[in-house]
Amino acid sequence: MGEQLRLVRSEPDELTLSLDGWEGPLDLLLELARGQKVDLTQISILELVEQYLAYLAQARALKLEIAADYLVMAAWLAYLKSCLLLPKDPAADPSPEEVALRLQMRLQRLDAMREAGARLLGRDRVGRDVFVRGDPEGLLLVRKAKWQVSPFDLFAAYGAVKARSQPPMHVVHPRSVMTLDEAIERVSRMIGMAVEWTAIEEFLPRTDDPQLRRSALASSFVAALELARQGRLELAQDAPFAPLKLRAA
Amino acid sequence: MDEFLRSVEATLFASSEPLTADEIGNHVGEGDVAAALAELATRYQGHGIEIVERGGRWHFQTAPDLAYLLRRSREEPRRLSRAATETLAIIGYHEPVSRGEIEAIRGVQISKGTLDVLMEAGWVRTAGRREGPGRPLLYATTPEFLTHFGLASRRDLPGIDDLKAAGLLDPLDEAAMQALGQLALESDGEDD
Amino acid sequence: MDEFLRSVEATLFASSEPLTADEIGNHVGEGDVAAALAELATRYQGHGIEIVERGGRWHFQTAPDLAYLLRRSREEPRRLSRAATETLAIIGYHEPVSRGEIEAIRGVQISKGTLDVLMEAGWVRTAGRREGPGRPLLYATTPEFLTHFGLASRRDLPGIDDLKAAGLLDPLDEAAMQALGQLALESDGEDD
Repeated sequence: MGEQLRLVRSEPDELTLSLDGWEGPLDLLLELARGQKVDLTQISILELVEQYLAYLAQARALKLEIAADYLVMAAWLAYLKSCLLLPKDPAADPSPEEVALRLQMRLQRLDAMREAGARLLGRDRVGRDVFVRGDPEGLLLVRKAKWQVSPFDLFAAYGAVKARSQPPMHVVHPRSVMTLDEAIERVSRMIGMAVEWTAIEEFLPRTDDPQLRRSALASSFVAALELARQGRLELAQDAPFAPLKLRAA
Repeated sequence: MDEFLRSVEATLFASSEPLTADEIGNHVGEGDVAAALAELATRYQGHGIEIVERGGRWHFQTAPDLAYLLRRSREEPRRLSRAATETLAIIGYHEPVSRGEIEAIRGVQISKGTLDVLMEAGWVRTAGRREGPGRPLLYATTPEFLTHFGLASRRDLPGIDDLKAAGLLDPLDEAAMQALGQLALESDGEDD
Repeated sequence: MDEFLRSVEATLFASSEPLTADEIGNHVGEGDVAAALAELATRYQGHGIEIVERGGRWHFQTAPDLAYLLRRSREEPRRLSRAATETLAIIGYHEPVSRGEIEAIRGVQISKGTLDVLMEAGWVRTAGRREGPGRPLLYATTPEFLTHFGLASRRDLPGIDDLKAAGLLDPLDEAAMQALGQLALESDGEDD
């Protein structure tokens, strides 16, 4: 890169002038700036602009193809140059000097990173300058589950199994039921009034408790069968599941 | 440490295979490689690594008595699933017991994995086969089982009456178990 | 040499990759691994091999001054393009950094391949997104980056303190990015 630049300066007619080698306009600017002074903080932006524009003019004269971004930079630099040369406009914000300073800063940044990259590559790199062990045995970490369960968990689990599998133990809670004796007594007492066919439901006690009602129905049915056997009442049903009717015999 | 010794050391270290003294010499140049190797071997005595010769070739290796470090198992606490806990309890109370019997008692099939987990944990072992149809494999608990649960012998397992007294035999429905809290923890670890 | 020191030495030596003190602890058990590593590093001073720390991970490697003996070929392990080298430096010194910021510093667009090469080498990783307009993807370096380039930490990056003091690592100010940034965006030239 530096060689190209020297060629450009010392022998402007050399055809080695090329833009392909530059990584964009900023790269070219940086290279031109380095030609001015070693310390980038001391460069003259105006001079840099001149150099850049001259470089592009040469390239154009040699009919080299110039990528658009180089031309954009050229236009921008030409504008910056004119701003720097014109009488100061106090209203300009940022001022041309400030813009020039920023350009200088950008060149420094790029330069710093370029140098950092070179220093990084020059370090003692693993596999080039320093070497790790050629044939390591290798480490293996096997993860093993440490199963956790407390005695309580164990006993509770067995209790749960037992509770599930043991024949269920029936605890009979006091329930509202009508016993068969009660039903016989009640139906035989009421049948005397039933001259006409009367649905069995009419013989049940009035209740909102569905359990008592089911129990009373079942007991009353059995009571009706018993009383029919004794010849004290008659049973009739028009069809299966049709209402069951009773009347006195 | 002199330069020649350092060179031999580094060469041996970086090599991907054992090297003869001549091969080392090719790398390190002029010098008495054999003497350097002997000197290094002495220096590394008592270290965690050592320099050894096998059939005229030299290499570094980890000290044999520390080989166990290279393959380490780390224990991570994991809660036993409810299925596994129940299976373990059944084996504990009924051993020796076949898989079919465990399933009959649990009322649910058990996966192979459940028994594997219990055997891996070191709490259950196989205990021969029962003479009879199908000769089923039997399972029993191990001494570690007793140790883990703080039992002197299987007779220390709480009896049915003890369980009943502790309220552990009440027919609890799932909701009640969740409310109990203890069992809720296991319910997400169901493995079959 | 005490047993714990030997164990740490053997573990580090046997490992095929750099280890953190915690990882070593998993293998050697109870003990002050950090102190043992410091002690070992001292003992190996002047040897042909040394113990180094890179980003909190430790490994054995040959002494840098013996590179001339061991260098297997003049070829670099991975030939990096100029674009990739600059990009790597920018990420290392500025991380976490977005692609837009890398492009603003370099003044050209970076081709997709450049970052891919660095990620494939294991030196660069994506590091989330920056909250803000466009939520740009961020890039940062990896522990392997530190290992490969022999850096104990990012603070060891060559000249980083001076660059910081000179303000050359400050975030790019918006105005400057706009003033010159459009150049990068308008350029369609590949950079490597």
